[in-house]
Amino acid sequence: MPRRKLKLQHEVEELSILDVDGQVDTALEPALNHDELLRIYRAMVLTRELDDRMLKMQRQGRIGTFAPCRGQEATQIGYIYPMQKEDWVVPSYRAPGAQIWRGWHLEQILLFWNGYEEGARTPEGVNDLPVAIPVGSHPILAAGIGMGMKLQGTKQVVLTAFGDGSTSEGDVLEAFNFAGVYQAPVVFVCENNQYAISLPRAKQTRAETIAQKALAFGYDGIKVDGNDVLAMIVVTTEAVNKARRGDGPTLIEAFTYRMQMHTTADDPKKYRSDEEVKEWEKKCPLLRFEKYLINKKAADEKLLQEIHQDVIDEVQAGLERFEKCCVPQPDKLFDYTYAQLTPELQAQKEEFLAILAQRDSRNRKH
Amino acid sequence: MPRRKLKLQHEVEELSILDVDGQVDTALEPALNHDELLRIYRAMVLTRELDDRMLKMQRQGRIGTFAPCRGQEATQIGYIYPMQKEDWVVPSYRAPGAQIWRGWHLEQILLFWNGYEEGARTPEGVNDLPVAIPVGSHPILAAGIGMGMKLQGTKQVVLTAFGDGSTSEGDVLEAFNFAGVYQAPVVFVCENNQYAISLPRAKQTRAETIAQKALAFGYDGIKVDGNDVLAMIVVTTEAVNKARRGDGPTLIEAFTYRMQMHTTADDPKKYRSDEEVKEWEKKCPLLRFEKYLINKKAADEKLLQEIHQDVIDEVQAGLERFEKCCVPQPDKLFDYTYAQLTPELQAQKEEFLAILAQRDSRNRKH
Amino acid sequence: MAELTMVKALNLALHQNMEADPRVIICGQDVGRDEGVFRVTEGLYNRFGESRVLDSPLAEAGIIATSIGMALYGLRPIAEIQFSGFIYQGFHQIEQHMARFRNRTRGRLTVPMVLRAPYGGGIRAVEHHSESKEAYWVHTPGLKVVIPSGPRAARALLHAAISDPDPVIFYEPKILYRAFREEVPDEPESWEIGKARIVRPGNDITLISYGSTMRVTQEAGDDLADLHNIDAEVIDLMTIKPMDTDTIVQSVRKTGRAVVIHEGHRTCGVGAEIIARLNEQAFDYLEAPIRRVTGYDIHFPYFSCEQVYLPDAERIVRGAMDTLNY
Amino acid sequence: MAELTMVKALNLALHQNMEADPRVIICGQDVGRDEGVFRVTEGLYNRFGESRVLDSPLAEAGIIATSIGMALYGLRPIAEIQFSGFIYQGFHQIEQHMARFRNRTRGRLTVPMVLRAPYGGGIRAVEHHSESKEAYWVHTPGLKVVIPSGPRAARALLHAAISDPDPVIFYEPKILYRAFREEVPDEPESWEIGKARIVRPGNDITLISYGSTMRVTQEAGDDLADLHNIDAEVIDLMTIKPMDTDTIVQSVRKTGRAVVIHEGHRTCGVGAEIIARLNEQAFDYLEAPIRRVTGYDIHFPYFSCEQVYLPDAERIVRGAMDTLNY
Ligand SMILES: Cc1ncc(C[n+]2csc(CCOP(=O)(O)OP(=O)(O)O)c2C)c(N)n1
Ligand SMILES: Cc1ncc(C[n+]2csc(CCOP(=O)(O)OP(=O)(O)O)c2C)c(N)n1
Ligand SMILES: [Mg+2]
Ligand SMILES: [Mg+2]
Repeated sequence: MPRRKLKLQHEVEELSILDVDGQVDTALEPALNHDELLRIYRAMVLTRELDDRMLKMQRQGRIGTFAPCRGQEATQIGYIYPMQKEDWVVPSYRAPGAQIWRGWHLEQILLFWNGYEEGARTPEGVNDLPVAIPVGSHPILAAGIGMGMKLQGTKQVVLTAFGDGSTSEGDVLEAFNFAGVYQAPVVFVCENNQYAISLPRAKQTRAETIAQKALAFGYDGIKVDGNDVLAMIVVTTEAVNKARRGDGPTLIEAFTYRMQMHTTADDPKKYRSDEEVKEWEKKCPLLRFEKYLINKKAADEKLLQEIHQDVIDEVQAGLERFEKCCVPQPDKLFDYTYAQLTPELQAQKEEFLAILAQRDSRNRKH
Repeated sequence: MPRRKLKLQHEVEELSILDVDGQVDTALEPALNHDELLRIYRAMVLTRELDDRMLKMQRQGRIGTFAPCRGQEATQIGYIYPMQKEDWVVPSYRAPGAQIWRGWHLEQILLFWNGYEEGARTPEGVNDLPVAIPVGSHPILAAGIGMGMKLQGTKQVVLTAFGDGSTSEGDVLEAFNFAGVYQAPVVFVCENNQYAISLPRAKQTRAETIAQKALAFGYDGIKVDGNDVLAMIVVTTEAVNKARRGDGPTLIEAFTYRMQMHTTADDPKKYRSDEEVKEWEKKCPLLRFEKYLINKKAADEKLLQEIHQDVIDEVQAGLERFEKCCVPQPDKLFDYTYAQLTPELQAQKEEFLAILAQRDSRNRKH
Repeated sequence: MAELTMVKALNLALHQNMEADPRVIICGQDVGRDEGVFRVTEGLYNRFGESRVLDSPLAEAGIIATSIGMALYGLRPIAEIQFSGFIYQGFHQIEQHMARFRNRTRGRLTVPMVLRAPYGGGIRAVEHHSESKEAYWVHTPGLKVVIPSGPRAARALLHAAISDPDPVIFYEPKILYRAFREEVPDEPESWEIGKARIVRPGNDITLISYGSTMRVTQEAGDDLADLHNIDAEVIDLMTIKPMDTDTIVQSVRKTGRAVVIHEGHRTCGVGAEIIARLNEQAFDYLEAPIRRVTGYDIHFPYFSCEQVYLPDAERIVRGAMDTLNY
Repeated sequence: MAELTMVKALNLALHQNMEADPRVIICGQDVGRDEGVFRVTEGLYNRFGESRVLDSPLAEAGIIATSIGMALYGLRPIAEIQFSGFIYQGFHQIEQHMARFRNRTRGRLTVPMVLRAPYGGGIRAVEHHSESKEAYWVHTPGLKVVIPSGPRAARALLHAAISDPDPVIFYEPKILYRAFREEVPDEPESWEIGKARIVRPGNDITLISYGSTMRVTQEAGDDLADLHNIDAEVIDLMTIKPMDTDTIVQSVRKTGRAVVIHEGHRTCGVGAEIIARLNEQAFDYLEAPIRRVTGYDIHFPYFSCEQVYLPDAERIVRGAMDTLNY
C-alpha cells in the first residue's frame, strides 16, 4: 500500500554529434566514407538551392505559394539517408530534398506547388506517398503501411515526417498508438522547426520535448540536433534497424529551425524577432557540415564549389523541364475519380467538355 | 555533443491505501470523519444496488441495453467525492453513482437507458454534462469548460471520467494537450477497467500504464488502485486542489475491473476467463471498505445492514418514479432542435403531427 | 443454396473472400475474438488468425487511416466501424485521403478498401446508434456507396465491393440483420455495383428506396395494390453512389409519379438528389410533385420515440396517395 | 459609413461584438499574434489580449470541442478553422455535440457559438484549400449555416450569428475577401438569419445562389439582360440552413424557371435541395427543368485547372438559356 514513483520501461535521450563549429564527437561519429559524405552534402546543397530558386520563382509568379525549408536541410537529408529503396516514405510538405533523394523528379516539386496533380504522382519504382496537405493526417497512413509490412512479414520499414505543430492533431497521436500496439516498423520523425505558422513550440504543447510523447505509447523517443546531419543519420539508422529487426517504432524529434517564412504567404515578422532568427543562422546545418568535410579532408573549397555549380545546373535543368510541363490538362479532370468513369461523371464530363469547347471557340474568335 | 538521457520535469506515481483485506496504510489514510465515511459507503452501496436492479430490469425488458458498473464503485465515488457543487463534471456512461452523487435523479439514469432524453437533461442547479455515448468525445469538452474557467478567473474545477479504451481516441489525447497548454483546471480520470468491450488493455496501447500518457503533455500522471476508495479520494483531492490553485491538469488512472458484461448486449465469456473474473472478485471495493469501516469502528454490521435497507428503499422509490415518467412525448420531438422552430421544421412538425393523428384515430377505431 | 440471414450472408462473403485472396484482411473494434458486436465476423479470427483479423484500438480515424495505409501498401482491408454514428471520428480521413488518392496521384496509388458499418434505427439503441447519414458520402467524390436490403444482395454486393478497385462505403441496415432469411447461393456471387433493381414492376407510381426502408417500401407497394388498387413500381437502388439514374428515370417516365423513401434526414438527403435528377431527366413526364417520405430534419430521437420517426408503410402509402391525388 | 472589404467588415463585427459582450472570445490557429492568415482577426489580440483571443494548438477537433465546452460553460466562442477543408478533422464534434446539446438536454444546455471558416476556390491554393462542402452541414440537424456574399452582409450576418442562441457555421467566400468594397454602417448592424434577399428583381427566370458564386450569378443576370434581353430575378440565399423557401418559391412561381448555382459538388448539394423544394411547392408553375450550374462531382482540381471547374457567368448564362429554350 505504498505511494511510489513508477519505473517506466522507456526513457528519452538527447543527441548531437557535430557542433556549430564543425567539431565532431568522434566517439559518436558515424562511419561514412568520403563519397557518402559528399553525396549527403550535395543533397543538402541541392535542397538549399532549390529552395532559393523557388522563392524567386514564387515572387515572380512562376509558381504558387510554397513552404520553404531553409534551415532544415540536415534534418531531411539525415533522416532520408538510411532508407532503402524498398522502404516506404510518407513525407512532409517541407522536405523536397528528401523527396528528390527518394527519386521524385525535381520538376514534380515545382509542379506540385504550381497546381498540377503530376507533382503528386509518385514516380514509378518509388514507394512513397505524395505530400499531404492536411497537417498531421499522414503519419497514421504510415502506421497503416507499417502494419501492412508487419502482417506480410517483410523486412521493409516506413518513415514518416511531420512538423511540431502536427503533434497536436489527434491523428498523429493515434498514429503513435497504432504503431506501438502493432509494433509496426515505423520511424516517426518530427521536424520540430519551433513554429506552426505563428505558434511557437512552447504554446503547442506543455511537454518539454516532443520526443517524450513516445512514452505515452510505450516506446523510445529521442531528441536530436536536427541541424546536425551526422546525428540525424545515426539516430535514424538506429531507428530503421530497430524497426527492421521487428522491434517496433521510434519517435525522433529533430530539433531545427525554419529560417524562412511558413509559406510565401506568411509574414514571420509578425510573430518572431530578427534576433531569434540571427541566433539560428549561426547554427546553419550546411556551414557546420562544410567545416567538418574540410577538417576531415573529405573535400576542399574547390570541390565544394564544383558541387555547388553542379547542383545549380541540376536545378536549372529541372526548372526548364518544369516550364515545359506546365500545360493544364482540363480534359483529364474527370478521369481519375474512379478506375472507370461512372455514368454520372460521363455525363458531367460531356457537359464540361462542351463548355470548354464553346469557350475555346469564342476565345479563338476574339 | 553528448548522448544522454533527458531529465523530464514530471514523473508518474502509483498509490494504494486500503488493501483487499481492509488494512489501511495509516501514513496515507485521509482524515475523514465517520459521517463522511458512511456517506461514501452509502453511495457505493447505492451504486451497486442500482446496478443490480437495472440488470434485472433489463432482462425483464423494462429498460434498454445499459452498461453495468459493478466493481467500479470505489472509483466513481472516490473521484466524485472531492467535487464541489460549483464545479463541473463531464461524466462517463459507466458511473451512475457519481451522477447521483452530483444531484442527478435516480430515475434519470433509468430514463436515459430507456430511450428518453429526459435522462440527459442536466437537473437545475447541477453543473454537469450528460453522459456522452461517442467514446472519448467528451473529455475535450471538459478541457473547454476548464479553459472557460481559466479565462474567467474563477476557482472552479472540472472533472471528467472515461474508460481505458477511450485513451486511444485522438480527441482524448487532444484534450490532454489543450488542458496542458492552457493549464486549465481539469482533472482527468481514466476508469481503467481493463477492457474496451472485448479488447484487453494491453492491446489498447503499448504503454505500461495509462497514467504515463500525461508525460506526453507535460504534467503529472498517477496510477491509483481504483478499488480503493480512500486512495481515489486522496488522489482526486490532490488533483482538484492543484487545479483550483491554478496549477493545471492531472491525469489519474484508476486501476479497476469491470465485473459484468460491457453492456447487457455483450457476452464477456467470449474474451475473458472466469478465473480472471474470480481473481478480481477478491478485490471487491465494497468488501474491503466494509472491513475498514468495522475495523475503524465507524460502523457495525447492523448499521451497514440499515444502510443497505435504506438504499434498497431509495432505489425502489426511484424505480417507481421512473415507471411513471415512461411516457413517450412524440409531440416534443421537434421543439429542441433550435431555440425557435424554423419554418422548415414547422412544416415538418405539422406533417408529423398529422400522421400521428391519423395513426391515433386508426388505432382508436381498432 | 442455404437460407441465410443478412448477418450470415455477409459473413459468408467475408469467409469466401478471405479464403480466395490472402490480401483481404479485416480490422475494427471487437471484430476478432469477440466476432463483432453483431457477429458479422464470426469464425474469421479462429480461421484466419490475428494477422488477418485485427482487433483494433478504439480509434475510428486510426482504423480508417491505417486501412487506407494498408490498401496503399497493397492489401485489401475491410474495416468495420462498429456503428455508422462513429464514422465521423474518421470523416477527415475518408474525405482527405480515402476518397482522393487515385485522383491525387493520377491513378498511381489507389485505395481498394471497404468500409463497413451498420446503420439505421429501430433496434432500441442509445444515441448515435441509429444514424442514417449516407448522404454525406454521396456528396463526396471518389467514394462508392452501397447499401443492401436483403441477405442475398448483401452477400453479392459485399463481394463486389471487396473486389472493387475503389473505396466503397458499405452501410448495413442493422434492423434487417436478422429480420428475415433468403436463399443465398453457396458459390461466390457478385452483383454489379451501380445497378438498381426493380423489385416490383408497376405502372401507376414509382417508389424508390434502398437499404433499411426497402422492407416497408415493399410493404407499401403491396398495401397500395391491396387497399387502393394502385400498381406501384418499387425500385431498390442498392448502390446510391454512383446512382442508377437510368432505371429510375425510365420508371418515372412510365409512371409519371414517384415517392422517394429513406430514413436519413430530408434536407440535402439522397431523396433530394433523386428528385433533382428526375426533374432534369423526366420533367415532361411528371404528373405530380415527387414526394419525400424520409427522416425529419431533427436528430434521431432517443428510442422511446424512434418508431414514430422512422418511415413506415403507412407513411409511404400516404405519400403515394397524396401524389396520386395531386 | 465606410467603404470596407469583406475582411474589414468581418473584422468590424468581431471588434464590436467583443467590445459589447465580454463573453465573446475568439480562438483558432494563428488568430492572435498573427491576426489570422487572412487578417480577419486583425487588431483583436492587441486590443483584447490573450485571455479573449486564443492562439490554439494545431487541432481542429480540439478547437471545435473546446469551443463547445466554453459555450456550454457560458461563453460565446467564435472559433476559426483556417480553411474549411480542415473542418472535417472535427466533423464528429460538430455532428455529435455542437449540433446536439440543445436537443439532448431538452434545452437545458446550449451551444451558442460560431464556427467561421473561409471556403471556396479561385485563389490558386494547394489541395484542400478550395473546398465548398457546405451541404454536409445543411444535412445536419441542429446547425444553422450562413454564407455571406458581400462586405455588408458579412458584417451584419456575423453579428447575427454571434448573438444567435444556436450554433452557426459561418462560411466566408475567401475569393470575395478583398474582391470589392461596400458601404458598411459604423453602428452595429444585424440581419436576420434565415432570410434570403432578391438582389435583382426580374420576371423571366430565377437565378438562385449564395456566397462565392453570387458575383458571377449577378454578372450572369446582367449578361442575360444585356445580351439576350432576359429579365432574370437573382436571389442571394445568405442563409442556407434554415433556407428561406418562401422567397424562392414565390420567385419561381412568378418566373416558372430557375437555375441554381453553387461551387459545391452537384450530387446531394444545396442545389438538389432547392430543386426538391421547388418541385414540392412550385410544381404547377414550372415551365422547364431547373438547371444546376455547380461544381462537378470530382475533387476540386489542383489550381492549374480551377478556373474551368468553377461556375462562371458564361456557364450560368448557358444554363439559363437552356432552361429558357426548353
Ligand atoms: C489539418 C490542417 N489544419 C491546418 C492547416 C493549415 N496549416 C498549414 S501548415 C500549418 C502549420 C504546421 O505546423 P508544423 O506541423 O509545425 O509544420 P511546419 O509547417 O512548421 O513544417 C497549418 C496550421 C492544414 N494544412 N491542415
Ligand atoms: C466513438 C465510439 N466508438 C465506438 C463506440 C462503441 N463502444 C461503446 S463502449 C466501447 C468500449 C469503451 O471502452 P472503454 O473506453 O474502456 O470504456 P468502458 O466501456 O470499459 O467503461 C465501444 C467500442 C462508441 N460508443 N463510440
Ligand atoms: Mg513547425
Ligand atoms: Mg474499459
